Amino acid sequence: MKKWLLNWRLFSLFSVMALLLAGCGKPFLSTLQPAGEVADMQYSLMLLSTAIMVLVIIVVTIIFVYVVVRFRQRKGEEKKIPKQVEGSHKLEIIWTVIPILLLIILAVPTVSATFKLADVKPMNKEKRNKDIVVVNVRANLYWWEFEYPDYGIITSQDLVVPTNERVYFNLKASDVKHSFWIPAVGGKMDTNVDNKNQFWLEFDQKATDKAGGIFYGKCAELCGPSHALMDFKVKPLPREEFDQWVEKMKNAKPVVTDSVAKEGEAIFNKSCIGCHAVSPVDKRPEQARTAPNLANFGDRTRIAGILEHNEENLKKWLKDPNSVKPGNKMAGTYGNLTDAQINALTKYLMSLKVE
Amino acid sequence: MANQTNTGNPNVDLAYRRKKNAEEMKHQVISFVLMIALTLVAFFAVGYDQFSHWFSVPFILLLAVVQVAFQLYYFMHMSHKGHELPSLFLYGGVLVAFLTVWAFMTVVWW
Amino acid sequence: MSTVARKKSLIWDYLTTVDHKKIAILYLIAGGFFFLVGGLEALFIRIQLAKPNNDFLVGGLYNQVLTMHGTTMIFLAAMPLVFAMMNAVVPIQIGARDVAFPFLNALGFWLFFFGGVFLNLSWFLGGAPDAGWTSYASLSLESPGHGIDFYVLGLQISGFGTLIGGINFLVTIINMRAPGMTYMRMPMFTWATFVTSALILFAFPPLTVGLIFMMMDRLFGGNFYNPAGGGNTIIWEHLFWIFGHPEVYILVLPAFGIFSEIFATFSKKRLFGYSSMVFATVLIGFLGFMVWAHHMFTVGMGPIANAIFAVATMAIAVPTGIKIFNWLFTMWGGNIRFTTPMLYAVAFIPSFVMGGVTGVMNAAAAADYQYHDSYFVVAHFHYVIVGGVVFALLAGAHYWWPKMFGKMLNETLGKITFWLFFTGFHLTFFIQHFLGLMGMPRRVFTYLPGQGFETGNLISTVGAFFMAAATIVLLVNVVITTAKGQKAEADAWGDGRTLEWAVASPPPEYNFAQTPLVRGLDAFWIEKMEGKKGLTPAEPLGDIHMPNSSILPFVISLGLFIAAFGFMYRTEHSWGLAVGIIGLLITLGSMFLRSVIDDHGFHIHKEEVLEAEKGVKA
Amino acid sequence: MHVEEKLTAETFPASPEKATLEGKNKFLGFWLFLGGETVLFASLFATYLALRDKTAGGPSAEELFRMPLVFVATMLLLTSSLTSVYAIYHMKNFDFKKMQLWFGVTVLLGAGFLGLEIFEFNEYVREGHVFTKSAFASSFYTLVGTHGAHVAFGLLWIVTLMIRNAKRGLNLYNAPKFYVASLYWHFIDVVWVFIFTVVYLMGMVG
Repeated sequence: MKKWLLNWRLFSLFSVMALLLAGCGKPFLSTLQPAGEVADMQYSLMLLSTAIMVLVIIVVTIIFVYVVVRFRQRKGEEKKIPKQVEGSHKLEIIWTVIPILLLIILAVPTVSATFKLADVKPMNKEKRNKDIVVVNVRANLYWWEFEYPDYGIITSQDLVVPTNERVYFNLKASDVKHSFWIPAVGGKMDTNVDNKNQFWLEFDQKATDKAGGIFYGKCAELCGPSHALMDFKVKPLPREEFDQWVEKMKNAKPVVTDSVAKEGEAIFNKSCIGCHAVSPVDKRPEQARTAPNLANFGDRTRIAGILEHNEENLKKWLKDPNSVKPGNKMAGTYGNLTDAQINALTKYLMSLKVE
Repeated sequence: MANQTNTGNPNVDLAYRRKKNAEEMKHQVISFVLMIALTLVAFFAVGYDQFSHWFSVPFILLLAVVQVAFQLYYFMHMSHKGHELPSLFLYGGVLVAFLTVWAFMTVVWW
Repeated sequence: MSTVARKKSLIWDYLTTVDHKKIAILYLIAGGFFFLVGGLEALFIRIQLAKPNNDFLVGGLYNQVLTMHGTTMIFLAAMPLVFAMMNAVVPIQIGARDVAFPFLNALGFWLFFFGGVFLNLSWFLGGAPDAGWTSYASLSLESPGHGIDFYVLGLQISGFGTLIGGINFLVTIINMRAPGMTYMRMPMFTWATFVTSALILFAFPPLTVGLIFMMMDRLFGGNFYNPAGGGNTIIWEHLFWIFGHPEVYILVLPAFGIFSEIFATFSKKRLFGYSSMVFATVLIGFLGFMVWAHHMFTVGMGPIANAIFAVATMAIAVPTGIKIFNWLFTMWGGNIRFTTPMLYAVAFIPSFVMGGVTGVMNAAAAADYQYHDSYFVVAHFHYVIVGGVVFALLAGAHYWWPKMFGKMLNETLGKITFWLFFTGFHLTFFIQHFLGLMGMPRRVFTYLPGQGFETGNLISTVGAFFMAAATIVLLVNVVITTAKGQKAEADAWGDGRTLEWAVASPPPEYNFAQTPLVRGLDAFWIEKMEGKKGLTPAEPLGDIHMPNSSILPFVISLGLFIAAFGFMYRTEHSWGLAVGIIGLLITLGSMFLRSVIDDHGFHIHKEEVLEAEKGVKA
Repeated sequence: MHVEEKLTAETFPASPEKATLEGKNKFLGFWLFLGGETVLFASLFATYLALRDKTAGGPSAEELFRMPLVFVATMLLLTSSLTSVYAIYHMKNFDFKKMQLWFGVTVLLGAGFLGLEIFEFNEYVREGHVFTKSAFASSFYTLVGTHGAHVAFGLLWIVTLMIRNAKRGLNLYNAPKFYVASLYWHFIDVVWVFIFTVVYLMGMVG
């Protein structure tokens, strides 16, 4: 018996230590550090359910430990036959009714929160309020497109949103099913191939500052070889800065001065422009937009959504995309480029900035 | 387990049994006639333009259910003794069937 | 025909057997093998995830391993091992000589076996399925190669086997009970088998249909799930989960049944609240069909559907809670012996409660938007399936091993297995709750450094190796026991309560020389308490009717196996269609043979029975 | 007593399908199987209902369906259900010849139904309503075709039983087999009632 208890103790000690080491996760990623109205609501629901459940666990554990210690077979009692008890209606009713009560306590806020989180009426009004920000999210094999239908601009990989207000999303996928998840800011919703899902999120300014200005977004539905690498980043900005950003995006055009970058532009226009647009105002239908919009590539936080944003990584990505993201759709579409060409392309791409 | 075979009571009144069978057969013919009638009504209800489909769809579904009840209880003898478990499991299946159809008609909307 | 004259080679004997005890052994071996395969796949997964940016298994290959791990563990390991226990025990527990349909019993096994082999051959024939065990339609339709075809056809074949097995057990339990074995005297494991079989009966047809649709879409140009042709990918998700949720109970109810037997036996007490246990089992089975959409909260069904399914899901916690407390109170006041099976049973309670409560947390739809498809869910269902089902299978294997093979597994090694497995299990999966909450999605082949996932994943991987070590000890134990194990008594643990402990270990071909008369719950215990050695017979000693063995179940299944290859390669090889048709003809032909050749079985004569019984007593 | 023992009208039990343990098992097992089949067809129906408007530019149900043809097919199948009841009636009266005769009529009617269905499908295909055309087409052919496959299997089954037992007459070994075959045949009819209602009639209503 001693061994048994020791084992338990060691084990719980170990897990507590592990938790301390890990903390509650990173502020830019963890659901345990909620950074907006939605995540807050979900976090309190988590806490409520955890509290109820821990209560259940404690009750069970107390009875369990008592029973296992008290009623174990002792030396010399091997032949003892205990009383054959049939059951007890009183006890059975108790442990039927109490769980029902506990569940009702949990069910009421659950239902209410479920309806609150599904409230997308403001975005679907006939004439929707000009101030409401709506983003069309389109998930593609390993990259994300964010279209702002009210402003006529498109960006990819880095989602820019205003803080401290509800932002509404239309969600869809263009190839296979993905799922749109910004853990710190709120729960996920699937992007289906055959319908449009809608939900809203709110990005808290203080939490944004704490997280270093950027939240991590993830694809949460197995979508192929690079599912694990289908990350995106979220840059929440105060409302004025967001409005400024929108204005800049509306008027952005690639401005190339450097001669190497000019060379890169030529290569780009030959090999890449068929898929990638370099202006945020892309009027083509979405089926034609088969690759990320690169208008603000120079401002991005990551190469291919995952690598640190520097020229070296960009060269690596351009040279052999499959080594970075297996199974991506860019590999093999533009032939072999020499190092010089890649160099030039890199210069050009890094010069694409709106800010 | 053949030795558990029960040949039935040899003293059984054969004539009585035959009469009962014949009587049952009569019921079955009647239910057949009704089934044909119900089918005709269903086809006419659909052919007749005056009915809105808010009426005719539930109506023909009702006719189908009645017809199936005839099949089950008369043709397949579910009204007889010894069909408690078959009924239980058939209705179990019907319950799951109903849930499935209901779900597909309400939750799958796109 | 006498038993002696029918002795053929061991292999032929097992290929043609229709004896439920031998079929149980076949299920145990095949299921055990696939359990090792699935476990190896799990190890590969954990090795890859041990550190960030690892390159042990990258991208598509990782997805294949992940898919096969889930599919193998559910369909090819857990289900057949559950069937092994049912086959070994249930007919004897109800006092029957055999199952209702011995031939179909064998057919069920061979269908499962060939389906499993077919699925696993994908590794050698161009790659395994890679869309997850749930194989969601948009991804599985896009998946190149034949991986998903192997999944679809393999599961279809083994699914038929399971369905047949389910019907067989239902009829067996309804029609074959010994005199006096009323429904409310059936052992809990038999009850669990009964409800499980009913779930199989109603849950597998939707899977069959879903798989047919996917086969049509992938191989015959159908449009069920193809939005371009008007199809709808969500239909697959619904069909899959209408099957998939009951499937969880198909696995876990037998686990509850096994533990109920073990708790009663080693507490030396009758099961506390037997009737409420039966009620809870039936209720869980019933509710199991109402909650499937809780796997789809984030699909976009809308708040009304989400709310309904959330509340329905929470309701299941009530009957499950009843069971937990009944088990605790079965031990209360008992005289608990900590044998290996009992260790698993005792450890199951806190482990399963953990899995159960996180299930309730998942049921809270709004919060589930955070848990869904994250490692939190991975942790949850491993707590339920490993902490519930695998513990039960290990417990059951130790508990009934003497009954199945006539030898006791070594208790010391058994306890070592338990402690390794128990420690490894919690080490692996507890931390995963937190990984999920910290934002780690499920089914990722890697993660980047700096997101806080390193420590948790490393701990998890270490835990997995503990479980692997446990499995190795178990295998050693099996080998040692087989070579020189201690011979088991009929009542191998000395505290047996149900009928299977009244017959020899292993039981004779005909189980009971005389069908017993059952006089109450825990029939054997009642007789023992009255000082009797054996059971009260319900019939005089006589000739015993036995079913003939047959190779046809094997051939029928083989035909489908061949046909599956043919239809899969239909478009790219000219021989494809022909082979497909030949395969179907083999199957239909053997079904035809089965139909036209009369099979009346044979009799074991009274004298032979007497002879055999004397041998046991001596 | 042996199951193959020759029986007379006097010794033949009232419920021959359930007189032996094998018979009882077969009887119950088959009913359970029908419970599962109910769910199988429900899944097919549910999918059809979800997809029936998704014609992807192909012909719609209303343009396609030939009601007179469906009506005749329905009558054939309904009648065959009655004839198989007759067959079982004669089985219970231990009249093997008449049982065979009525099963023969059942088979003919069933074959007629199957022929009409094949003709119907053929017509639809000629009008461009092919399996690969749309989700509607796929779900239509799979639902109605699965039923058709059941009819074909039922025909093969009953014919096999009739031929196999032609010489030896009725006994307690084959009585349960005939009985469950007729149950199967009725179940096919039950499914058809829903098919003509849900697929055809509701297809005409829209």
